[in-house]
Amino acid sequence: MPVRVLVQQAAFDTGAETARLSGLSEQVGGMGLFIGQVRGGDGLLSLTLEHYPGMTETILHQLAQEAMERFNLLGCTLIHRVGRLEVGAPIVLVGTAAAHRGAALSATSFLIDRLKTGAPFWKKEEFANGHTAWVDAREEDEHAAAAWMHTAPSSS
Amino acid sequence: MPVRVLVQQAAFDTGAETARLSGLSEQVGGMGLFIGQVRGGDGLLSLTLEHYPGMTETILHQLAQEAMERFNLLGCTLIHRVGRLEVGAPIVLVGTAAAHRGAALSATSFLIDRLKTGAPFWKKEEFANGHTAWVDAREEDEHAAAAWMHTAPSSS
Amino acid sequence: MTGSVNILYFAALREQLGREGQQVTLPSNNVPVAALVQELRQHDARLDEVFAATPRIRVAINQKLGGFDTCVQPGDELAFFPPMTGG
Amino acid sequence: MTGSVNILYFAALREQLGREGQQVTLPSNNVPVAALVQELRQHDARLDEVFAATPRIRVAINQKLGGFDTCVQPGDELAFFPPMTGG
Repeated sequence: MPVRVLVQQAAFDTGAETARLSGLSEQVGGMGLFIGQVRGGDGLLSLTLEHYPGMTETILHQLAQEAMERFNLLGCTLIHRVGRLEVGAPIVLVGTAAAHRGAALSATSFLIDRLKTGAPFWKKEEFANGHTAWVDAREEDEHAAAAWMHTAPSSS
Repeated sequence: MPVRVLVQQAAFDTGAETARLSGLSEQVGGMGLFIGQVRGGDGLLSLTLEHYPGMTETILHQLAQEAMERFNLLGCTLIHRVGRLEVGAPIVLVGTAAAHRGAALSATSFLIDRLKTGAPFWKKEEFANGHTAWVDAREEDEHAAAAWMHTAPSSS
Repeated sequence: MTGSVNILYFAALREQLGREGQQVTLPSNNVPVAALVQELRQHDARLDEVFAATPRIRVAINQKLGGFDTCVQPGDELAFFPPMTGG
Repeated sequence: MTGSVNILYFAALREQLGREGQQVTLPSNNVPVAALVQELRQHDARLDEVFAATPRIRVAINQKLGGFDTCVQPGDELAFFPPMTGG
């Protein structure tokens, strides 16, 4: 299966995910990966990720399919964790496999940019002083996602 | 050590390399990875990678340092294999760690684009029919590397 | 003939409302989301307060992003939530 | 006072020349790479042939990319190779 989508509480295995993409086809010449993790600072302890079960999986599959066609991918992987994740913990893995590096790396950017503001996940911060706060959507994330709408499709 | 450069015959462990980048700092929010492997087709059996010992390591360290500064990275990794590598085998790993995804992914593209034509490696193809041929430098690779000269530095 | 829709709330909305969702009887078939929200706010002071205080509320109809002009049918699943912050 | 430089060949150049390098006595101190290459080609028919047949030969002086106008000093390490194809 060229597309792999998972929403799960458990951590993921970056090595195994890379091996899966690598073995999809002898035509694979390059793989792009992005891994997002909980960044520390300002006394942050953890993020708690909430999502909309059912809709999340549908949206991620659609995004993956869009990337497959737009960048002529040989495969891609989207894994997003939910639940409470402490500083340093991995949150999301985006992986792509293509014949050439340009398509693999562009598709990786496309997928994480679009996922950030287009898939129903929400983050709540928990700080060492007991304070909690829902993360606000960042305007620059919405611009990054929107920019892909104005970019001509390319598989270079 | 934020910068890790290796030129080796042995395969690399993508999971371990990701874990290293992840653990460099609590400030790490995103990691970009590119993995290049031997793409099959046209009866290709293997690539044999030759390099210029000493100069290779120097150039890769310089490239890594340039990326660290230009993209405000928290760490990066360049591993390039040499010797005979069969179809499907990994050749190169580029890994970056940054506070935000934009810097991590841009730095990953920068490093692989510049490495392709700027580090002293040469590839020789071996085909099933016994034919061998040195790979020609691709003009588009040289354009991709040159494009980074005309791009304003950015850590976004 | 009217029927009901299932409404879900997520993230800050869910937390502030103190509930994950509710079943609502439609005033008529084919109601725009905006009209339904107006009706809900008129009959629920807490919901009115929370919706007033939350900027840029998003809506999904049957798990698909929609607009407040999208029409709702009996049996639909509606969800309201703040801008998404994944990744 | 003149001295010698160590020359290395890589990839297709190495293969076609049938050698990994050679020690060469400089005609004088401070010789441009181009002049040294011309001298080598005049005295080595095989090298002349291979250099003529190889487009876009690159040169590194002391493991640093240079140009054919870079000057070479005794004790330098010179390397000639085709365009690089890593990654």
